[in-house]
Amino acid sequence: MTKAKNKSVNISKNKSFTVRFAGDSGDGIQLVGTRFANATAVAGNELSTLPDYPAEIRAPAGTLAGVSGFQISFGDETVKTPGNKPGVLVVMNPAALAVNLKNVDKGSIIIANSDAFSQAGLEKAGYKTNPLEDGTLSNYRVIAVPASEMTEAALADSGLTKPQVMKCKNFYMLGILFWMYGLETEDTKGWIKTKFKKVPAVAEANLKALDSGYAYAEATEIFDARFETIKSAVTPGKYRNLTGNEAAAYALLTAAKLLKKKLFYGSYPITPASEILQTLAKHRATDVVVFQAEDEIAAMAATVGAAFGGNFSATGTSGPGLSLKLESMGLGVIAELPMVIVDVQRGGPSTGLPTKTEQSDLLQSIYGRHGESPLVVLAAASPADCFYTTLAASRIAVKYMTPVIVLTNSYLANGSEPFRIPKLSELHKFEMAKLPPPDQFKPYARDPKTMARPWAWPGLKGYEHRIGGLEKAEETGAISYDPVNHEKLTAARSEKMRLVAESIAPTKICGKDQGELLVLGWGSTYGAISTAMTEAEAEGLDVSSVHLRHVWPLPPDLGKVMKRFRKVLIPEENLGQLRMLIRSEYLFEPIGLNKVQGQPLNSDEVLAKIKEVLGGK
Amino acid sequence: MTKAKNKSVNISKNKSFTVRFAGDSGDGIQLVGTRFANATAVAGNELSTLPDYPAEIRAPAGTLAGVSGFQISFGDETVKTPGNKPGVLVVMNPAALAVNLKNVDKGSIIIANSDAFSQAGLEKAGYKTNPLEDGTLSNYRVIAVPASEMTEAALADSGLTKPQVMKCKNFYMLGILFWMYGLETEDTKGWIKTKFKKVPAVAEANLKALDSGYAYAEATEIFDARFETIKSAVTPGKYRNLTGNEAAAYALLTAAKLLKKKLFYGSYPITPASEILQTLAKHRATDVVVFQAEDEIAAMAATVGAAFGGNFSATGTSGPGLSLKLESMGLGVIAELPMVIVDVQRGGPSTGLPTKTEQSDLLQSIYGRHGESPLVVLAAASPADCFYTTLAASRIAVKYMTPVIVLTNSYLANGSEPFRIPKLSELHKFEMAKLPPPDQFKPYARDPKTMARPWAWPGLKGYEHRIGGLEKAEETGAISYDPVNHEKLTAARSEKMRLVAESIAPTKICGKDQGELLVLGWGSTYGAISTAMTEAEAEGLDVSSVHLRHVWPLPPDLGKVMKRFRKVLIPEENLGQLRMLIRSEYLFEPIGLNKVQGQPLNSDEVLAKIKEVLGGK
Amino acid sequence: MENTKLTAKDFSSGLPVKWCPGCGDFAILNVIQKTMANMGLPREKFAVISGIGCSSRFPYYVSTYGFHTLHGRACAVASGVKLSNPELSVWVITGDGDGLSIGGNHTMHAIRRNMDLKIILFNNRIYGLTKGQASPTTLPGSKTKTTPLGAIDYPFNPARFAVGLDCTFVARCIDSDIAGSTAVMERAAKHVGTAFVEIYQKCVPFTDKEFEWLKDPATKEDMILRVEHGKPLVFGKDKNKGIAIKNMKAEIVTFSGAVPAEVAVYDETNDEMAHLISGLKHPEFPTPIGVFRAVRKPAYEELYYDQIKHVGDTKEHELEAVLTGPDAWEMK
Amino acid sequence: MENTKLTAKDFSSGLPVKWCPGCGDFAILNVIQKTMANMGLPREKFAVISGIGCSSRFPYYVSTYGFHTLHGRACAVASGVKLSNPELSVWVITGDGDGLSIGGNHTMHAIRRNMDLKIILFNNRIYGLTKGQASPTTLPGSKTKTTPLGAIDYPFNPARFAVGLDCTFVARCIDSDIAGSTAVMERAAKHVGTAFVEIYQKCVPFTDKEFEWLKDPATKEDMILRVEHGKPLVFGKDKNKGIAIKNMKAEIVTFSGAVPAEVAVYDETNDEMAHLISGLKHPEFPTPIGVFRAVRKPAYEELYYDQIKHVGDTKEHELEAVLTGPDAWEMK
Ligand SMILES: Cc1ncc(C[n+]2csc(CCOP(=O)(O)OP(=O)(O)O)c2C)c(N)n1
Ligand SMILES: Cc1ncc(C[n+]2csc(CCOP(=O)(O)OP(=O)(O)O)c2C)c(N)n1
Ligand code: SF4
Ligand code: SF4
Ligand SMILES: [Mg+2]
Ligand SMILES: [Mg+2]
Repeated sequence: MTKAKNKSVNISKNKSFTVRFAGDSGDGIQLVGTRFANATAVAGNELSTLPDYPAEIRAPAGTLAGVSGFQISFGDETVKTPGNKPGVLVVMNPAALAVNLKNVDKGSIIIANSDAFSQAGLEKAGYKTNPLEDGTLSNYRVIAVPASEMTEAALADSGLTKPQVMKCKNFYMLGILFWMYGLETEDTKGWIKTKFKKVPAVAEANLKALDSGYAYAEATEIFDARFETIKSAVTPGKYRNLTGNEAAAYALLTAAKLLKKKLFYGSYPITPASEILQTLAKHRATDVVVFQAEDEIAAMAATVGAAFGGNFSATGTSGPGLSLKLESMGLGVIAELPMVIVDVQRGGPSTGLPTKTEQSDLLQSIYGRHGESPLVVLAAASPADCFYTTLAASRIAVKYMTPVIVLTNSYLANGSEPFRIPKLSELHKFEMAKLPPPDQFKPYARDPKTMARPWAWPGLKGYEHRIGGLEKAEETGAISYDPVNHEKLTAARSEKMRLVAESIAPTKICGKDQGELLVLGWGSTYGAISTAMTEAEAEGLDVSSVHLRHVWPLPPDLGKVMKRFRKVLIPEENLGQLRMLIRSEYLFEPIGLNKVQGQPLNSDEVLAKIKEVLGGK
Repeated sequence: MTKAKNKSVNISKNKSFTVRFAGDSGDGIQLVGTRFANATAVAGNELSTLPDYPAEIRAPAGTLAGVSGFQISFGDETVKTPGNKPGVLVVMNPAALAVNLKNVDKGSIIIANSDAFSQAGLEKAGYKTNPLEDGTLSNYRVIAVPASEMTEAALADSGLTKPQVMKCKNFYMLGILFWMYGLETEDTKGWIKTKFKKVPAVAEANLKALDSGYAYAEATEIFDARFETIKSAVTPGKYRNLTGNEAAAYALLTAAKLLKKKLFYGSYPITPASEILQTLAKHRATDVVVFQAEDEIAAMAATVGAAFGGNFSATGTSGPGLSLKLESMGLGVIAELPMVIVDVQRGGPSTGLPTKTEQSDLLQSIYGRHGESPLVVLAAASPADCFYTTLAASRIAVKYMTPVIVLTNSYLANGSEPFRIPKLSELHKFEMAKLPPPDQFKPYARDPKTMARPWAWPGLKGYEHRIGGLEKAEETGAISYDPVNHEKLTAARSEKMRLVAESIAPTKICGKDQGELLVLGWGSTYGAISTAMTEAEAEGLDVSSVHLRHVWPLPPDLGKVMKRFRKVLIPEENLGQLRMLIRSEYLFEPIGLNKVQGQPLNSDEVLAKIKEVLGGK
Repeated sequence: MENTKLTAKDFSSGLPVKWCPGCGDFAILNVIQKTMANMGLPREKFAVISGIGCSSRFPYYVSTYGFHTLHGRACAVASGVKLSNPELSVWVITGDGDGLSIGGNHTMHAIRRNMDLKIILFNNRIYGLTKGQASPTTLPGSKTKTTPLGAIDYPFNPARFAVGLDCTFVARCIDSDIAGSTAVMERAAKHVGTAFVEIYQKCVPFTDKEFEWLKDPATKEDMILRVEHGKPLVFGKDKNKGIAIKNMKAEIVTFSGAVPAEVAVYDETNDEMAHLISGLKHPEFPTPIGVFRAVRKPAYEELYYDQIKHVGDTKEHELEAVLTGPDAWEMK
Repeated sequence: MENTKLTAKDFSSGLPVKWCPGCGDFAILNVIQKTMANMGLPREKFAVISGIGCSSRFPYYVSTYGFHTLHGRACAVASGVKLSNPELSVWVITGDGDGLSIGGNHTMHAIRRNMDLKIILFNNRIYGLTKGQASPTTLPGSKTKTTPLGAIDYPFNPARFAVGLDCTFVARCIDSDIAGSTAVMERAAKHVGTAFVEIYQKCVPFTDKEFEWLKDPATKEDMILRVEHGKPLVFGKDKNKGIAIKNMKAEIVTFSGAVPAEVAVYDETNDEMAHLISGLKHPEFPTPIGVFRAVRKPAYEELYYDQIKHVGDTKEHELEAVLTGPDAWEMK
């Protein structure tokens, strides 16, 4: 690690740090955020990131609507979320300060590009006077850096135009941050060289900006603080940073490979799920078919078609798209074909808050189809867990011959964390019912252990058969209007769910396995709950937690586990959807912590609620 | 009433009778069934009917697949269902016998057109020998009528062709039935004359066939039994027979008239909801706009558009269509516009059993939309109640500015019962929030008593405003990404549901208001439950019942009511959807009686379950 | 693929066929079974995908793979089948309601992509299965259950609709004209890319008389224009009438003897001619049948697999490289 | 309806307009506001209905009634608005994705019915709002977020699509050509029935260069064919090129001096001409703009209300008669 040598600074050691970069959407915030994240990871930190894009594609430069943010928390293994409030806020312009200040505690550090605090810039942000100078920030440690000017100076001989030069100031700022956290610049330099291979002058300029920022921090008196994290002991191996959407996409690729089948992914773009489609589009191959359909109905119907066609098949969407897919998904249910549906939840109802996060499609996933139309619903807990949850969903889909919904949300989809890259050989093989010989083949003869019907696809000689959306006769799958048969088939579809439930691993309790309070979470609240749990444990509070991947059907031992606690608290980003299921399944009233703000629950809120519940016992 | 005069017969008096007509779909079964129903009604009976169409449009004549049925139960006020098993089965051919025999108790009467029991006819029905003669029916009272031959004889001089003559044999049979039940033929004769006005020869022939059948029964020895019902005391007034689909259609016409608004009905044909569209299509007017859209999505979207346009607006569909409508319905929820969605449930999942009945869209109606997207769900109890439930839904939609779903099903939709025709002046007026003057108008300012926002439609000067599917700011309805605002609006939409719940009339208990067992029903099981209750009461069983029209939100006093009973039994035609809601809302486990056969629950099944539950206490 | 030659019977599933006696669907079933037998492909290489409607019951009667999907979704499901399993011969069976009302979007996008599907649209101008409501091909004025005073919607002309979308193969035929529909079906079967075939189909209970005038031996030759590539557009019992195109408009010319030069010679590769001809309507004009348009353009799945053939199948190490990405690091 | 004359400004809602600087939508907004002002209708008689997309933000900026509905559903919602409230002037604002991909079915059925809607389709050949995925008008080979190796889909040509559906008014214009788009919009505004207007629209971050060649003063006159009813199809900086139609195909003829007779005179009432012209494509041909088709045919809502005008509004006693039906009886 590069060490500061030429001046004396205070080194603060801490288990974790939270930094937020903010600036205009044109300022390259996501880019430097990602590079910073990478550097902290390479230095051996756990980390969690969250980008925060403006809702408009290109809001006017310098306005509040145009502010883009990137937050990262890094440090030891207790880091599970991007952090609540940043200890360091980096702002590239006044609007970024105006938008983010309310989320920064007094006493924190604010690093500002002071050159951007011009009259015009201040006005766009709604400031009458300059907050860097008028006392607004007197309770903060403000570090004003004339980053534009310094970058310009550093790149005087670069031969670049002024706008090109100005685009480099984000790397100047990044250099400062690298110095502050004692991070290596090597990897990022390599990255810059590859990225701008075709325009060497730009590569050169960015490298210089980075070095200049680093040198500036090292040289200047105003930086009196450096930070070092206490590293955690991590499983050795190769790691990368991964967003939830990338993780879901890679899991589908991996599932198909493990199953030795072609992957079919049919989808229609929608925020915040489009990146799954876009990621897979990059990896198209003769065995990776990626189809942008005309709408979500076609995407789902084609996914059903591809499953019938014998591919490992999947689709992805967000709320409005999930609504549209329900009818065709129901065809998947009655046809009993394997497929995975990834729903990246966003703020609802209707178009709602397309870029914001929520957990409000749970009940729709379970009950949204007409008729008795059961399927399996899993939820991912963290960006990297989107990989393992989607993989688990794929295994269930194929083993039980059923559609499986994977719930993530925009918080997980856009957030990132380190992911240990598995070797395919480490991952166990898929289970799939064997096809009997053609003369014994019956389309709806079930394996009693899974209730799965055999999967025979066009092209296989001797297995020609016809299926459809009308109720089908036992075994043969022929159309049947028989009343008792309908009852049997309805029961068979629901028995399949029971068998999936039976196969769920015993519920893992974090903390003591009995006591005063159990925090029961699902999906994206994992990070906030874990962090809160660590703090609660440190304070000696009598609280344990369970986090559900299997949200439907629920794990069969969950009832017993919950009974061992006097109270159960369910934090959710909706009005209480899991709570409703728990009430209905276990006939008691859990306590709810519900936030419906399009924002993730944070660990402070969870901890405060834990204390409130325990205090009030 | 025409009395039998020329021979001595046994007159059986009874509180109610159940008769089933069955024959080939070409035999005019539905027609004579309807005429018979009308005659029983005119004679002052309560009644309930259910047609049973073959699934194929025109299955080959004489085959099992081609059998059409029509069942009617009539008598005193205890008649609430078309009856479980018919006491008299009328069969026009062997296939009709083969299909229906299993549903007839030994000792019942079977009236058969013996002429149809030819070698060819028997073969098509799968009979090797003639069941009228081979002892198969030895435990039944069989009355073999050579109806074809007799009709032919009666119409020898009619000048009609043989096929035309054969088409009259249903009226011959009807004549026999009229005699048996001592019914007047006058009304039906009038009906025949109007119906066949353009072909007097056919009218004449049908009249003659009817009279001949009547005379035959009166004259022949084989008819030794006549039946008389014990009439109930009914509310005086004008009555008609009404199917559930007609009732829903008429309710929408009535609602618009009471509201003094144009009715817009946008729909797409689907079994078993098409008749609502078809009925309204007959009554189009400059203030009744009926729009057959290109699909269910367009139908729902146009319905939302027409509500925005200021019409009283509605749509209707069945399960697969409801799945498709969910996204646009969500727009109705966030736009807070009034509209009614009639869902005529059928057997699911997917295409399922399109002509069969079920109650399995309840949870979809409540939870099927993405995000937190609440609306009101009502369920109709009987064919005529489809009128009052749809009217109630319309009132709520307008008063609270919200979409309301009305659940019926194919059993109610196709079944009929007498309906006392209201004068419009008897029906109370609609409540609707007043529009403030333009300068005080804010699109999302709410009436605190209902949380309704004001309804201002294009054309109104000074109220120009813009709304949409993105989350909206309090009061102004402008786009808002503000977190706290989102939470407030989410709460407001859910508060609206609470206010609807508050307005629900106190729950009516049938029977004692506390005791051992409460039967809790909703929707189409009303008839079966009522009939079972009457019988249970007669047997002195300790059981009461409550029937819900408001299935979401639930009546606020329901919990208290249920607490007064030791056990609660919920009969449903699904796997336990209301039961799930009750568990979740009231934290106890009701007993379920669930039938998922595409067939209505019948009163015997309910009664047996009541006894089982009470016996096992 | 060298099997013993299959016959139409080999393509029957043996299930009792449940259409109304006299329904036009029977004849079409026979023609398609025969066409399939003549394709030289074994049964397992066919997938017959339908929506919902009377016509959509079709797959149950064919002994290949079959999928009776959802109302309107046949083309979308079939696109998934074809892309996932491109060696199959994929047939879409749909109705005027299924394919043009609720399913219009999928039909039009399948055509736009030139997805290699044979889309066979049974046009009986009515919703048969749901018992007689108006469809988007119901003619103005027709009384149906939903149009008691007569339909007011302008109807689609399915073949012209497909031509307007630049479909690479468009044809029209009549259920009862076995020779004509066999010829069309044989060509559709061989076409690579979207083949769209509209079949005028009799529906006994609801549109019994709809196409009678095209079937009545006394009048039909004056009512029908048989379109053939490279042949002049001649019709009439006495082959004495022809279609001339003047100022981009069709005109009927009557002649005796040799066909005059002004009678247009049909060119199935000419978009505008296909558009004009497919638009000819009774009663001003005879009703054209035959192949209206046939051009070869790479099909969607050809373009798809072609674009990535250099990538081939994903090897394990390639997938591992993808998972690793450019930015991984080692932790010890 | 005799108000004091309104101006474009009266049709601005005053809300800050949130498109990217340089977005083509700004110019279109101005043109439409001006067109509305010129219609002589008060603001409350307008309803502007959009789907979802950048373009669909449009209604917020217009001071009339407005409804920003769902992705793809604008035409369907608008059909409900128009039928329920037929005196309104109803404008549909949609994008190439909104109106032709997910919303294709509603667009095509609105056109089929000749519903009196002004459908303004902003064609930027990309999904703008969701940040750059391929749309059904994206040209083959274009690299977008979902087509990293270049698009393989054949694109729709929106104007030709509408012509193919026999839309009664079809036009194309270019965002930056204020005079041209104003002229088109004024005519669309007056049209009764479906008016379909395709606007080539610049999208700064994603398809910045897409229509540059039609805007570059140096080249544009050679690239654009301005179509005008009754005028010969002449183009080129020097007005020395024309379109001739031979054998139902277009050909470019170059001339000097007077326009030769072989150059076709445009007839906006001729279906086939509209079809041919709307199909002309760069680079073989200049890109046509202007009004391609304009014919008058009763609009859906005209037919609807006309068919039932003899019924009028339902009187109370009429409704009571309906409730009673032919078969009622009295009980005492
Ligand atoms: C989502 C949905 N909407 C409506 C229906 C009802 N439905 C079934 S078939 C059909 C129309 C059939 O007409 P067409 O496609 O012309 O086929 P045909 O029966 O005439 O062959 C309709 C409306 C359905 N099954 N699913
Ligand atoms: C049901 C649904 N699917 C997908 C989306 C996401 N989405 C919003 S706008 C859009 C495409 C916009 O493209 P276009 O219609 O061309 O409009 P533009 O932004 O280019 O003006 C998409 C896919 C959505 N909002 N709803
Ligand atoms: S209703 Fe019409 S289309 Fe359907 S089976 Fe009968 S004849 Fe054929
Ligand atoms: S992304 Fe494109 S279409 Fe959207 S506002 Fe920006 S320039 Fe306009
Ligand atoms: Mg049809
Ligand atoms: Mg676009």
